[in-house]
Amino acid sequence: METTLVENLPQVTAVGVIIKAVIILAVISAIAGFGTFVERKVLAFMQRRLGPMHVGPYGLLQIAADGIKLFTKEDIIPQNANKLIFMIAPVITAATAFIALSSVPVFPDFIIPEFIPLLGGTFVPSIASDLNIGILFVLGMMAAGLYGPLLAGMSQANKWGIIGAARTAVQFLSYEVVTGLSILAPIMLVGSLSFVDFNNYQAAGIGSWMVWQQPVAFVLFLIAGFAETNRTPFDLLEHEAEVVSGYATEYSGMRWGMFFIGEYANMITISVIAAIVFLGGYDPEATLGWLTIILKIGFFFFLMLWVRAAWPHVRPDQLMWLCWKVLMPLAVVNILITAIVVMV
Amino acid sequence: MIGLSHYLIVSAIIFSIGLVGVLRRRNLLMLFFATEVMLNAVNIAFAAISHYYNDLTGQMFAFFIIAIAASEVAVGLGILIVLYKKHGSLDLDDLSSMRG
Amino acid sequence: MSLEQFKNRNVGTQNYKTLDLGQSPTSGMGKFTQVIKRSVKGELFVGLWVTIREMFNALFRGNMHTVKYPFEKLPISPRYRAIHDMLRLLESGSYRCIGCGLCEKICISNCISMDTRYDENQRKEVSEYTINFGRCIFCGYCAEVCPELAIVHGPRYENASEQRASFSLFEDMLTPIDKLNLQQEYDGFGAVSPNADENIKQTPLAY
Amino acid sequence: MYEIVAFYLFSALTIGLFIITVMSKNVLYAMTSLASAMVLISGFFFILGADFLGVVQLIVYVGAIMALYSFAMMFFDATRDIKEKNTNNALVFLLGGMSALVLVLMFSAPIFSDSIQALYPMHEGAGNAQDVGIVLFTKYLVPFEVAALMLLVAMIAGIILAGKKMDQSLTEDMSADDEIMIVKDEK
Repeated sequence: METTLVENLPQVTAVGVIIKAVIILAVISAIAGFGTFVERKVLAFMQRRLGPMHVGPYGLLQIAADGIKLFTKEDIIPQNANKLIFMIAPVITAATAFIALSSVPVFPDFIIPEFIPLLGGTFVPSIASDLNIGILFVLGMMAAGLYGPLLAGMSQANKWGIIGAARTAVQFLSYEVVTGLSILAPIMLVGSLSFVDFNNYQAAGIGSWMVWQQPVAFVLFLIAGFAETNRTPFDLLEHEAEVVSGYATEYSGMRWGMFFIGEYANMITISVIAAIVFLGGYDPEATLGWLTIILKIGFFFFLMLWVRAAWPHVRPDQLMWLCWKVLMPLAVVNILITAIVVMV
Repeated sequence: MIGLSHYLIVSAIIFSIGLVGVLRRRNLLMLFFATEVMLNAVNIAFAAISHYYNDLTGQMFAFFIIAIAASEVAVGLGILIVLYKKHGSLDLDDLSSMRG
Repeated sequence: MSLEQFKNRNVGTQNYKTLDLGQSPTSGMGKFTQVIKRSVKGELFVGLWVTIREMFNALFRGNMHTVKYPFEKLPISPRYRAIHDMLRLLESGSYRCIGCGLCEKICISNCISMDTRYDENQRKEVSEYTINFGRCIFCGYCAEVCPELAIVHGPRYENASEQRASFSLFEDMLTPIDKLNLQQEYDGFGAVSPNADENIKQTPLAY
Repeated sequence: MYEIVAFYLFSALTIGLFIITVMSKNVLYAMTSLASAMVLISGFFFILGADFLGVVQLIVYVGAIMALYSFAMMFFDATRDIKEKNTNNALVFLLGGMSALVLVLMFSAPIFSDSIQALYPMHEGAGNAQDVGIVLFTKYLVPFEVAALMLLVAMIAGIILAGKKMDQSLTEDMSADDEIMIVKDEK
């Protein structure tokens, strides 16, 4: 993958890519940790509570406390579990989430200033690997991400885990269809699979945003994104009220934490895709152009928390009904109409 | 430099692994897995040939192989479930009721 | 509130409201129209609006409902029945308990134990008085039966302690002598209520 | 340089994982190694410049086909080893080895044939996805539609095969279900 990248963009060096990868890993991990804090705070505010307040000012150091707790907790592996798979599963979730982020433009291009020894003057690209099929790659990696919960549930010799794994397979497989089909209509309009082309297509301002042309696709993508990131209205994989904790029942410590980091990284990925594909993305010319996309990503992230505070869960049969009888026909009809419009 | 032969050798090795699996396994699910291994080996060969001859036909065939694998899994899983309902096992030796 | 209202245990016959959910549709078309109706009616957006409204109310209008408990405590009812307080006489500062033993007798969980003796002035004094808070059910009978209003229920409801001896001794429950000025007369369950005079019916002199 | 490292890494890992798939007694190990090897094969496709094929491999093979297999695996206890009689191991290995030899010869044949011309050459500049799309919807339109039809037929077949007695439990015996039915009827 890196070979094609180096061929495509001559000014990008391997060092720059590695720096970018490290930045993504570090920053997104930190944001994922911070996301838990934001989620608690927002949910608390919406329930007129204060949320975490004790550790640090306004509870800001709660992340550190959580991290210490997760790292020092006993790492329990059940006796009858398939130990190797049990240990690998959370890594799959986290790894696929971060690999998906590698082809998403998250941070701006920048050049490391000259005064820093060794790395001075290195160009760090905005996308770690600028595949010209970026969107499909992200969707594919998120599809591969279903193995985390699936293997976790199947390896732990626990009936709740098996139910969680079955729900993983059903939910992710079904909603991948909706994600792909809903994003197909914008792809047809733009005629490219690259995030950069999407961004350039909508560069003319708010009026040219994809939302106005493809409102149905936008809504469908959001719904499917909620299902793919296992967020609340479709939080059936680890729904405490039904299956104790679903696939994560037997997990503790940092292995459980890795599921969490993966989930939050996936939330960020879905937010970034929604922001770039539907809400105009970033503005490469303006100096503060990157602030706009961060605001958009923040809006989608907040929307996920907001929805969690407001809406109830659905039943698994309702979830399948929604996917196959409502969303998928809508997506197909949307594609058909878009195709007719594009052709005519 | 990596040439076409490298890819073809890897593909052949993987194909023979799949073949060994098909010959060796008795469990129906494992047989399906071995079949997938063979299909993937062929896919690698097609993609490599397509790359080194600068021709898209290989990739086209790889797509169709993936489509075939997808339909295989749909029908195969149906058969798997029916057999499991009927016999309570997926072992081919248990399923051979016509041996007389 | 009259006594009858307290004694009425027929919860089912009280005026509860029953929700009129209507008939759930059985036909496919009916289900479809129900989904369409519910989607178009925007009930989901009402939910979103309510949560965001509560968030803004909480953040900017001071409607936050959190009580940071160990640091701030809600005022509790004066008639709350928590850990007992032994009161002192305001005039002399000596404790009110006369050692009659009524509380020990009436205690239904048998958790009060007391011992008395005569001191050098031939006055009865309480030599030992403990309440086993592991057994106490905080029924309030002891406070109600006390003729001297010596034992009352105080507002101290944090019962956790490192040792159970730490708050069950007489001296611990007794109002500290230096805080005598803070002792309130109407302080807990079993004390005379402020409108006691109005409630007392005069016994006719003929009896 | 990258290509060489990536090729050897990927091929070593793929072959190892496929051997695990074929040899493992545990169905969960087999499934996991197969799925991860397929991810690595998509890596091969990326090295070979077949980006779209790689992504299709990821989405369809890894995301859908293997997930369906694992869904079928829910019927068994995945943590338990499967018992199967392996007869004639030597013969199997001999046959496998021989067919491998034949395959090597077969696959090496095109290397010596220089006269092969590219029928549908890739275009420089155009992305792989565009190229694939153009060829797929012009020259290969009929096979494409046939493949779509085949998928539809397979889907219907799968639904009919698996869904015929969907109301029956796979794990419990039928008599228990009958009792439940009777109770329901009386009510």
